[in-house]
Amino acid sequence: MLVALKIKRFDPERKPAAWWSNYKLEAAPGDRVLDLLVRAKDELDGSLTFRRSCAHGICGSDAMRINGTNRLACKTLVRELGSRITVEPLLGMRVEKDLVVDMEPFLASYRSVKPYLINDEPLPADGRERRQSPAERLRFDDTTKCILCGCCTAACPVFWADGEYVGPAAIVQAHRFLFDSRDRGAGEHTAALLDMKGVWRCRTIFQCTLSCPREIKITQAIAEVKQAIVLGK
Amino acid sequence: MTQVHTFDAIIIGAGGAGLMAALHAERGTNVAVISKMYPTRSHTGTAQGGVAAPLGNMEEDRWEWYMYDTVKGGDYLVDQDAAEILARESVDAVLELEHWGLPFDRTEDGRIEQRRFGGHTRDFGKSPVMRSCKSADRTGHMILQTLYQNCIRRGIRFFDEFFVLDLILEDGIARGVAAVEIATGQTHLFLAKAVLLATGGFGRMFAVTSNAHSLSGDLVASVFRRGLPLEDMEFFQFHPTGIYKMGILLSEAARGEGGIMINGLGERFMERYAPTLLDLAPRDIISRSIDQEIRAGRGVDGKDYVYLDIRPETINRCQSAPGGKTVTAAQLEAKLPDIIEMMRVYQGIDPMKAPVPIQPTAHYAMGGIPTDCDGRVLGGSLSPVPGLFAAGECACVSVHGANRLGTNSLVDLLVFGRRSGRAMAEFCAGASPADPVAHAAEEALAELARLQRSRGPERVGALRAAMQHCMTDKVGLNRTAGGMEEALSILRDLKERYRHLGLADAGQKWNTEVLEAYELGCLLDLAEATTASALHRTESRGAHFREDFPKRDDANWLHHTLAFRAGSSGAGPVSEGIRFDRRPVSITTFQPEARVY
Amino acid sequence: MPARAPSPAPLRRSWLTVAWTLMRLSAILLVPLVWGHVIIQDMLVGVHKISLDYVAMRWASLGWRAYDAALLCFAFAHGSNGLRQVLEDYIHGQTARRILRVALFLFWLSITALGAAAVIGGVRQ
Amino acid sequence: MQSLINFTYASTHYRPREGMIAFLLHRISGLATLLFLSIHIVDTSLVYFYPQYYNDFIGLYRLPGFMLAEIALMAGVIYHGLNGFRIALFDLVLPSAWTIQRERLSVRLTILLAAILWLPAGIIMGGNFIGYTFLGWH
Ligand SMILES: Cc1cc2nc3c(=O)[nH]c(=O)nc-3n(C[C@H](O)[C@H](O)[C@H](O)COP(=O)(O)OP(=O)(O)OC[C@H]3O[C@@H](n4cnc5c(N)ncnc54)[C@H](O)[C@@H]3O)c2cc1C
Ligand code: HEM
Ligand code: SF4
Ligand code: F3S
Ligand code: FES
Repeated sequence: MLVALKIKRFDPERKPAAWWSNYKLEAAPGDRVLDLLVRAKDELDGSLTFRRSCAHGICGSDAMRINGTNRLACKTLVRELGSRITVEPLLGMRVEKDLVVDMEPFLASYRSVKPYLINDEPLPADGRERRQSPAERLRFDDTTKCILCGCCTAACPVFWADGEYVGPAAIVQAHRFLFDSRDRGAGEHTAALLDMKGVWRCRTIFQCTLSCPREIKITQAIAEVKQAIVLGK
Repeated sequence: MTQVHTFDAIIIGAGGAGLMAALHAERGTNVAVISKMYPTRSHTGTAQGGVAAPLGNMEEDRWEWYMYDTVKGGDYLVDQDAAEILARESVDAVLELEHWGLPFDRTEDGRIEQRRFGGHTRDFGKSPVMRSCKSADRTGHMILQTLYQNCIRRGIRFFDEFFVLDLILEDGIARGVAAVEIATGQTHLFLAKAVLLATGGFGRMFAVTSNAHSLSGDLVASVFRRGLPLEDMEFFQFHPTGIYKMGILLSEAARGEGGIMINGLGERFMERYAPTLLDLAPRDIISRSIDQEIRAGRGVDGKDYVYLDIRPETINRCQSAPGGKTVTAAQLEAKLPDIIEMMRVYQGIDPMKAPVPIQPTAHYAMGGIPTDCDGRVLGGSLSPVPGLFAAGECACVSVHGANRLGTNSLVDLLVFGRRSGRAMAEFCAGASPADPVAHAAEEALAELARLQRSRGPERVGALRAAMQHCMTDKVGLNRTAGGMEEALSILRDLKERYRHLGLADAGQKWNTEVLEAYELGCLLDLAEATTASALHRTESRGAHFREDFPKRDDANWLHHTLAFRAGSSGAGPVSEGIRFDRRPVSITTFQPEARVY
Repeated sequence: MPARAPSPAPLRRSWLTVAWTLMRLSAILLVPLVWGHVIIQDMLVGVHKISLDYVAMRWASLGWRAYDAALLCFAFAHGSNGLRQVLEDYIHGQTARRILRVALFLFWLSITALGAAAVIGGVRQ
Repeated sequence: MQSLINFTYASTHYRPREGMIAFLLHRISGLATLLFLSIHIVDTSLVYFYPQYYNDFIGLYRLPGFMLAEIALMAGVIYHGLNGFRIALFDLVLPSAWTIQRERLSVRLTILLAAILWLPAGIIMGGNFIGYTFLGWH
């Protein structure tokens, strides 16, 4: 089938304002949007710029807005979209070039929740693993799946209005550690969530959950974090 | 103006190997990690199955058994001193990850849960053993995340989205690397006492591969171009069950749960090739069988794929589920959630209702930069290159020999990443501070500038596609002298055409086109090294199968291949031919035997 | 399994935590209060029957006064804090927000004072 | 202001789904109610401060435009209350209800229920509006 691919372009070295590129490509229904982008770059315009790596939805490089919603280009097939495909960069993040946005603030928010296991107690004397029951492990399973793609944060209207908001991805990471039975750093993970950048800014708008390519129950995780803070866990 | 940075140690690559090394080198060493992608985008994150360690949490297990499996799995081309280290230290490495927070699956009593995996046995091959530690089918993701999290905790310095072009070697001593900051196009020199290469695989030289777009072996090519040898490049693993055309991996677990493969005639063709183990035969054997079916015109609709069938009714009819049990769709969905999702997303097929088209997919480079057991890179005379280290898939220790076992790559990253990190720190402690280097990396920077200005008729995409198809067709599963000679001449022709590339992007910022061109140059060199090494080895062993020499030949070939680029160094691909040397295999415990399963 | 040691850095709360919680607790209370009010005034009574006398009659009962006092406290505080949330989505910066909060507080205080005076003082005739 | 522009641009360039619609309606209805409530408190306070003006002021509410606005406000109060109750319930007691299926269902139900509840109010108030404005009721 013939696909009309419309891509929002931006290159400060060439023009101060964004413009649109329109390409017509012969595509199979099973092609990924990423395949089309790669072909457009290979065959039509070498200057088309986007991030990509794994090509099967696990590295989180190619988050972008496809037909109006945030998706991974490599996990979105032509057959889901039909013959008109519009690709734009994520919202709320500074566009560096074409589909590439500045992820640094996003990652700074991620780092602000101290996304690592905090437990300075002595390790088990036999040097073996810290014990954790299957139920305790299951408690935070969902939020371990995050690949830091940014789809969720860039879909959140609160984040659009205020880029200081840490965003759902960072809260998902806080959840990952807050509910790990081995973790002792609840206060440290949540310290960055208490002020105006933090978790209370979430208005449960739910766009994050709908855009997560890993199908993480983000709003639910955020609600659990809020509840943990309110109840002192 | 090129910016200059000085560190004690620099690590190129933020995958499992690089991050593990960073965490172990860090104490007392001023270290920086440079990566062309954000660390969490590294390909380690895609690993599914698990990481082996004889923890014995489920049943008795011993490191000796594990070592034996690794040696036999590698068709006896494994260095047994290294395999012993791998088997012994895997336990510590896995427990260390647990202590750092890795969310392993758990047993009822709270220990790390383990499962069976292809080729891992108890008591030297008697029966399967549960050795693979895992976190559902997201083990690699968890490893990568956990390591990066701990790097954040320790405040390790990262240079993300810096593309390293070339190694700086002066008088045979590693002095640093040259890199481009992708966002700005600014060039940087990183000078250091010690340099660790951990840049992962280079499967993108093939048309159908499970490897990421970014796996182009840039630094492996750089080492090669600097006149250093590459080891065992002919051994490239093809995983039997890749999604048709896309190459996306469908883990062995699908067959472990009873899935079978059928050809275009509806036959369960593995009955022909491996009557006992059938669909659970080793990867190299199955991949080759699929290829033979396709060549015989028995692919589905005469095309180049066969079916993987995990429909419950098929499994039950063939009684192929473990223990001859019957299974239901719900059970399969619970056991293989991610794989089933991938089939649904990428093929639009419900695997509970229809079989799924599959095709072998280029998966893992057993060969690479030769190192000793502490990650020290070995030069031409097999003596270490001062200051140069390598670990992970880009290195060849060699613990995988001619064929890697499932789960063993992750162990390799952890164990040898750790050891090389420590060795680097030790080296730095004894070395004098990095001095400024004269004329550093001029060649690489000039090559990049040349590419950026090139306005010839050739397209990066077209050349890349030609190389990939040439490699898959002629240097894939079945190799012949004729085919490989043809491949060499195609590759040399492509290298010639590479001199006449034309690029559209003249900008400095985020110019991925010029970087892709540079990557292509690297892949062309590695493709040639792979092809020439494969042509050189006139036997069949593990993943390397030659129709014209179908038998293993221990008398002549029980040694590693070392390939050198003949002639001068340089930063672009050139056609100057390749010369060979050999490295003996370390055999300490297990004498080579016929490899039967 | 080893006993759990106390967390080294205990979970803390902030005034935003309190605001968030009160928003929700007041919400549950407001459903009967607000709905009751509008059902009676707008549907059963209707604006055309409301006059000074009507108010005087209604506030003759202490129960209705209490009801309206509760409505005033909860609904207006809830709404004012809601307005703060909305505005703070678009107004950033430490100082701007501080000014905004003071202004909103004064707004809340003065209107509430007016309302309180009326509910307590009743209809002056 | 830049942030409001950003927000407006983004909101109009991203495909809205249930949650976004629920949120926007909630925000608008909340602000509208607050506006009304502020005026309403002020006018009620007249009974204490300037009782003589109260009846005149209340007259404003009987203007046709005001009556129509009040019918709309009624919809807002009903919706805001229902949706607010839903949010409070999920947040405080049922975080596990924040799933895609339940969000979609509960938002739709909320809007539907708000419409159903508003219907009688609309009829009564609409009747009053027509009666007092056009039919000369007193
Ligand atoms: C689909 C799939 C499933 C797998 N499953 C398993 C499994 O279950 N068990 C198992 O043991 N193994 C598995 N493997 C193999 C294993 O995952 C890889 O071999 C391993 O992760 C490689 O890790 P690494 O650290 O060497 O490199 P990678 O993780 O690939 O990282 C490479 C790093 O180098 C950087 N880099 C590369 N080039 C440059 C450059 N020029 N400049 C700067 N930085 C650069 C990249 O940015 C990246 O950070 C699987 C592989 C695949 C593809
Ligand atoms: C009828 C009962 C009511 C309920 C159940 C209710 C519930 C809620 C809830 C739960 C919120 C918080 C939303 C969030 O933080 O995401 C909220 C916000 C708000 N409420 Fe109410 N409320 C009610 C009545 C009112 C009234 C009477 C007013 C006006 C005075 C009002 C004005 C607001 C405002 C302005 C917001 C902020 C909206 C936003 O942040 O977008 N509410 N309401
Ligand atoms: S929570 Fe989901 S959408 Fe958000 S960053 Fe993680 S994977 Fe991406
Ligand atoms: S979209 Fe935003 S407001 Fe909350 S539920 Fe998601 S973070
Ligand atoms: S390329 Fe890795 S997620 Fe799309």
